[in-house]
Amino acid sequence: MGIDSTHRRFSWKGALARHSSALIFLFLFACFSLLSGRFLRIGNVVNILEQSSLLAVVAIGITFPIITGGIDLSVGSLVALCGALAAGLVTGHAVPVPLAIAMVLALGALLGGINGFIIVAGRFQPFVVTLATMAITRGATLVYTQGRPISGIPASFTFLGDRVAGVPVSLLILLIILILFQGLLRFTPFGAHLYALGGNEETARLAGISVHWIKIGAYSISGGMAALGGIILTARLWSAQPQAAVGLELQTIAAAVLGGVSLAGGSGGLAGTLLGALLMGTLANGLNLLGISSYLQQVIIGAIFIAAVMLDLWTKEMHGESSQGALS
Amino acid sequence: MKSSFKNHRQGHHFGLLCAVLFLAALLSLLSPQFLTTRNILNLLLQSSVNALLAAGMTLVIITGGIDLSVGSILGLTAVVTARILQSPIPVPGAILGGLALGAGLGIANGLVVIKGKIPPFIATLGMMTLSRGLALSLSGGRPVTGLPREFLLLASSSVLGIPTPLWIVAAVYLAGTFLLARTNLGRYIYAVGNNMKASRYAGCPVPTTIITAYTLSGMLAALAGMVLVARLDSAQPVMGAGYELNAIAAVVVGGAALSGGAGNLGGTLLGAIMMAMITNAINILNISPFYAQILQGVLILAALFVHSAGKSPSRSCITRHYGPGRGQKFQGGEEV
Amino acid sequence: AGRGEKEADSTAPVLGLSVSTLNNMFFVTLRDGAQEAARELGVQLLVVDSQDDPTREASNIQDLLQRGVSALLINPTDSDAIAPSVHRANQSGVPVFTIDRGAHGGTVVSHIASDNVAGGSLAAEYLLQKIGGTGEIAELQGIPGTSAARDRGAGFNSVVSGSAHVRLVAAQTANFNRTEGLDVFQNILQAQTNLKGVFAHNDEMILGAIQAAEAAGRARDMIFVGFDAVEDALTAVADGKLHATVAQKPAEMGRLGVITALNYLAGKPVESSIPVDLQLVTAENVDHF
Amino acid sequence: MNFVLQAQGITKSFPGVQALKNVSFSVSPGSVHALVGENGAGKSTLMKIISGALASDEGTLFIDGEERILKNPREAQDLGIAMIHQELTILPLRSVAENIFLGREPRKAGGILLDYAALHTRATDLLNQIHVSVDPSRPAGTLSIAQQQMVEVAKALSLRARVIIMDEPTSSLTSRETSTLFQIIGELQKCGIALIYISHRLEEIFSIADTITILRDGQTVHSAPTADLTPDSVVRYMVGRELKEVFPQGKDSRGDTILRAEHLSGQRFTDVSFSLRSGEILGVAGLVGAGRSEVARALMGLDPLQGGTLLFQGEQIVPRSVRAMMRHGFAFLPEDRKAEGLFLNMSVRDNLAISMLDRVFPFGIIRPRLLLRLIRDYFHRLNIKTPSPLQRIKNLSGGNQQKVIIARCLSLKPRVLILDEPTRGIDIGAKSEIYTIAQDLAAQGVAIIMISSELPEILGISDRILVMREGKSVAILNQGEATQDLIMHKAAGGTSWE
Ligand SMILES: Nc1ncnc2c1ncn2[C@@H]1O[C@H](COP(=O)(O)OP(=O)(O)OP(=O)(O)O)[C@@H](O)[C@H]1O
Ligand SMILES: Nc1ncnc2c1ncn2[C@@H]1O[C@H](COP(=O)(O)OP(=O)(O)OP(=O)(O)O)[C@@H](O)[C@H]1O
Ligand SMILES: O[C@@H]1[C@H](O)[C@H](O)CO[C@H]1O
Ligand SMILES: [Mg+2]
Ligand SMILES: [Mg+2]
Repeated sequence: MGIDSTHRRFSWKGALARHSSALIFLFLFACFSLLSGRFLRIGNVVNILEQSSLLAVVAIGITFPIITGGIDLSVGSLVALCGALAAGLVTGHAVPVPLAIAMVLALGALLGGINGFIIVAGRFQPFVVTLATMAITRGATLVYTQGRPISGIPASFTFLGDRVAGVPVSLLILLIILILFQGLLRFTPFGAHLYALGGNEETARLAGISVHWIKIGAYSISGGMAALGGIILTARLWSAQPQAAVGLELQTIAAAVLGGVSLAGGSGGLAGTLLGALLMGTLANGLNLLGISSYLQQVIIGAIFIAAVMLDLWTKEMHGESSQGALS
Repeated sequence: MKSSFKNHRQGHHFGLLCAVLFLAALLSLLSPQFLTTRNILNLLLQSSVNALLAAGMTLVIITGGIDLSVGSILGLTAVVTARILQSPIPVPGAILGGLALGAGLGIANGLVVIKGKIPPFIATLGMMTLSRGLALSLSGGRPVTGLPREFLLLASSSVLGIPTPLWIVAAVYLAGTFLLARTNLGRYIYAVGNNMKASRYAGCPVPTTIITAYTLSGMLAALAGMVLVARLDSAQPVMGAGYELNAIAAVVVGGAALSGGAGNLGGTLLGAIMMAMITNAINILNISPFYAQILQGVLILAALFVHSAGKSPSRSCITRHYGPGRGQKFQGGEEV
Repeated sequence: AGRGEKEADSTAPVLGLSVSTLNNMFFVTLRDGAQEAARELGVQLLVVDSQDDPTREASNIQDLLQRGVSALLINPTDSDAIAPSVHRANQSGVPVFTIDRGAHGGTVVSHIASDNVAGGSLAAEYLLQKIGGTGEIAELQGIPGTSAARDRGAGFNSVVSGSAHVRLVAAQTANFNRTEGLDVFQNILQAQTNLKGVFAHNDEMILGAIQAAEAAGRARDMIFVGFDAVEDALTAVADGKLHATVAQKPAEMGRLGVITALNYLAGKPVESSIPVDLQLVTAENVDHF
Repeated sequence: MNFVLQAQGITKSFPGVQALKNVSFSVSPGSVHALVGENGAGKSTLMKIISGALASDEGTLFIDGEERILKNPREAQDLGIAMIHQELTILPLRSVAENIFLGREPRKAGGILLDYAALHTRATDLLNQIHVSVDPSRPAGTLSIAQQQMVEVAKALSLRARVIIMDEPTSSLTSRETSTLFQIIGELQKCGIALIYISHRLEEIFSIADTITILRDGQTVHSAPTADLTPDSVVRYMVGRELKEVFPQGKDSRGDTILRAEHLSGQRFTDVSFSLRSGEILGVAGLVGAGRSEVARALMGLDPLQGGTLLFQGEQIVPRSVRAMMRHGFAFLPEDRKAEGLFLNMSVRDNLAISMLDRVFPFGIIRPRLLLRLIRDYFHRLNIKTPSPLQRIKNLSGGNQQKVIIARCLSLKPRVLILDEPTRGIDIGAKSEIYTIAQDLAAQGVAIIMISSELPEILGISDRILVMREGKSVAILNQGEATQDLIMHKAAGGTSWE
């Protein structure tokens, strides 16, 4: 077969396409550093990392359903429910902290798995199913807490929201999660099959991949990471709030998309999602340091968000065309 | 009016209608107050804002898109309309101004989606944040009050014993149904939602169709905002926060598929009414409000099961990228 | 060089104010009061908005600390959730003052607030007295889970439950929101035909409720009591539509916050609890507001 | 005789359609068994059942004489049955190697981790085995269709399949690529692998098949060794009647030149020149990737023209948009019916009417009665078989779907009609109807550009033939002088395909 591979291993356009969010990130970073003397300090950078870590953990989770071509709107509510349950277990029932954490993580994964199960069993739209479970989970949180915050969390729990030797524990958790799931995506059959499923579900099915289990797995991971987010949040706030993380689902989706994860499924990765979360954290932090009014902040964030995604798609397109051109 | 989609979807309507009637019967058994003219009118009135938003949302969803910005557009147009109303400009001018702003924001959404080639979910998510920020900036976070009496008639008057907002809803739904069933644009809306690429190849005016859908959605959000302002005699910058999800829920309960190409307004109206019935029931029966969201979620899931018979949805609108080949996967070496 | 640089070269103290939400008139007024005082006294006041989200609040406060504020004025989203942020401020040696809602943890120099529980009781007492100590009443609750809703509800209910002849027949949430106040009360009216009065956790909701009652032609048979004394509510009291609202004086709170903080920074002694008196605004005294 | 695979009494129905009725079928090792039949005869359905992708309602499968119930494709694969589906199942963003071993990737560390090194070497080995030199780490989406087809073959081989099912593998390949595929089929046969081969191209069937089974309306109507059959008899079995002439002989109806393209260039083509007369059928031949579709797309305003001039009735025009070109009197039948032509969930009526709405209802308001009347006319003219105009088009057979889209083109009352692979995946009966339609249109003065990869049809129907190679027009041949060999010679030029 004559048309051979003039496949290029590296191209600037390609690199740009893969990392356009990194460029935006660097650009913002430079702007803020110039505009505020307090931005580019170790302390502040650690702050940004700490502030973004909750969003990043949940966003890493939600990346999995998005790679399958789905979505999970229930994560915000799950953060609240799991945060409340963790708090309830360690205070009301005096369950040992590690056990409570394990139980809540398992429950989050289970609830996420139920999302996945409903989606595959009914062949329903993930958007709609998780819209419903988002409401149900929030309601369940209110019922469980009776609308009251749960406080009195022991120090053995709150240290998860603290810093150890100046390093935020949540950041360490984030790193561990990142490495773990990056490994899962890149080096295991599950990861390969997840991408296959997102690329073309029918193909994956015909190749004998059990697409249902993979989907359920993806939603379990999303649920589990939401639970972890809830734990981190409760530790950070020393209490669980029934109205915690309202709207977090949209922020996490935004983070993933900013990081170049395609809502069409089949592409994107955790590094991108992390970058997206950091981008959002940096933006909020920088605008705060500049003393921009919160109203204006929303206008700016909305505009930058659209512009960044446009840039990402455009660079990707350039990249796409160049790879096609390489053939002819 | 025979049309293909009606043909295929009558069953859904019937099921939905039965569900509404069943719920109504159940509620009137539980509370004698439910089945009174006054309560029914109230219930319809309470569903009117959501019904208006959901009407626009239905059009957008049929094209295969989604509009997360309706709640914020509602808030922004409410603030702006109220500001105009405070000025010497006459009431009709203010109403037109508000509708024009809603339409303008809708056009912006449509342009970003079709020209910027950004998935609708993302484009309208950005617009949602942006216009809420504008609403807050313009109002300084304060309610805008002291509106002319004539404007308030929009909500407080009634014609033939039926409140004006209900007439507005009726007019919008009749016009919308006509648009979908009996106009070229209606065909194009379904066509674009069914197969975007084929629509281009068949010479449908794809950009116009999509932009029109978002424009109508924005205008209806503005209209809903005005009804709300007239009802409350004030405009608040946070008005409509979170309404987008209610509107989407109404559309979904009404049987439209988020994958696009299917759905109609009759179902959406029933969906909006059903959502309002839940709140109504909770209030009347004095059930703990904590359960409201749970019931709504269960309603959506139940609707899914009801509508699922014989359907196999695949990808939803949120996963869709508009525009020739951009962001899409290529298959067989050619972009698909 | 942007605004960020200014604070560095001036020696005047910089104050940070974290507001629970600027989407609500009440807190906007609180901020305005604080800003006014800051302007008068010639100090810089940096304002951040938590948008009712404790997570964002924690980050915002971190950012304020990063900007090197000399003192923190916090209007918490929640008294429990704010504790770690107060603690962190304590660690960095920045004095903390809480406004409107307290902190259940950390060290606070002074707390400037009116007592929401007391306010709830105040409202209940007025309502019971107006309906003659007997009959059915309703309660419109704030956003479930917020401290204002909890405290006002607690104060209100403690009085109501102590009265044998008054029955609370409906308690529903309308999320501090006027639209929902209208819709929810419309529905309550439908179910409850003998209502003699209603208390709402804020004015927005009571104004919606009045509209519902007027539309149903039952406004005359009922006593309405709100909370906050926002402008619209004061007008309604003056017009005789609203019978009473509990005045919280948010602008005063903001102003006192700034003054107290500056006093403290200047080494003057300050009280650990600075009450901002609550007052019942009725037709008799509305002119004074 | 020993059979590696036997199917007995297979019955399958879909809602409203009985796709298979009591079909039996057997394959012996090392043989090529062809399966033919009209569109919708049930070929793909039968193969999906055999390969575990669908469950049958009734019937039994024997593999190596043992009765088996296949629950999913995986079980079939484990028993040595692999299928290359009609719609290719390549994952464009994944590498060639990953595509080949999808679902069965080599693992290490006790099955927990993927073994990329082994994946790569094993993929290379397989590709070498079938003489394909592509980099296995390359994203499969960047391959040509032909190469992707080879990846599918490699995938089947990687299963150590003993039965490989190919469902219309050549429908998007040109003759060169097809012969490469046949060579490979020959090699597979030598290794004792059985092939089940589905195609609408009878000349292919007769050149490679040992046995032919003919399905009609979900039933086996005949099965015999190839030697006992002739193309005519196969067609007779397929359609259940005598088909006289596949290519109707039209009269020369050519009029004045209506369209002249001079040195056109655009995306993936340069320097394309040709002229077209009204009433003429201009065939366009070339290898896949020669840029024929791109020229068509540019003519319709779907892609920008980057250079050259286009004269329509002597006046220069620039194709800016499909709608503008339609107003000029151009109509276009796209090559990918499902992706570019059909609104699957809409009615036959709406699929047909979509392009004429603006012309028939200039005020934008539809008059349903009038619309229905207009449509019935096309049903009649093109012999479209549908239970009702309100039937969803996805329930029609491929041939009838294609005719609906042709009707859509005709509804534009075109002066220039561009057909891109109008008969792809369509059975012989429907094909011949489409040829007749094209001839009739030409007789009425419509100028037709017909792109096709099937040389017999190009030769049979064209007045002149434009040959393209690597994005350039290389020759224009008159009907008398053109032969398959000549066209292939021009189309392939010096490029080597080995
Ligand atoms: N999933 C399905 N649902 C409903 N009907 C189906 C389905 N798949 C196939 N059919 C119907 O079953 C019949 C047989 O289809 P099949 O695809 O097997 O035909 P085929 O012989 O492969 O045709 P072609 O040559 O066009 O590929 C057709 O009438 C088709 O419409
Ligand atoms: N840069 C490229 N990237 C991917 N595929 C390409 C590229 N260039 C050519 N191809 C191949 O060419 C085919 C389509 O090319 P084109 O449409 O120009 O050919 P054609 O002559 O119209 O062929 P057809 O017979 O399919 O109509 C694709 O299927 C693809 O395999
Ligand atoms: O005190 C405030 C106001 O009453 C406001 O209306 C709602 O939130 C409370 O905390
Ligand atoms: Mg087939
Ligand atoms: Mg082509």
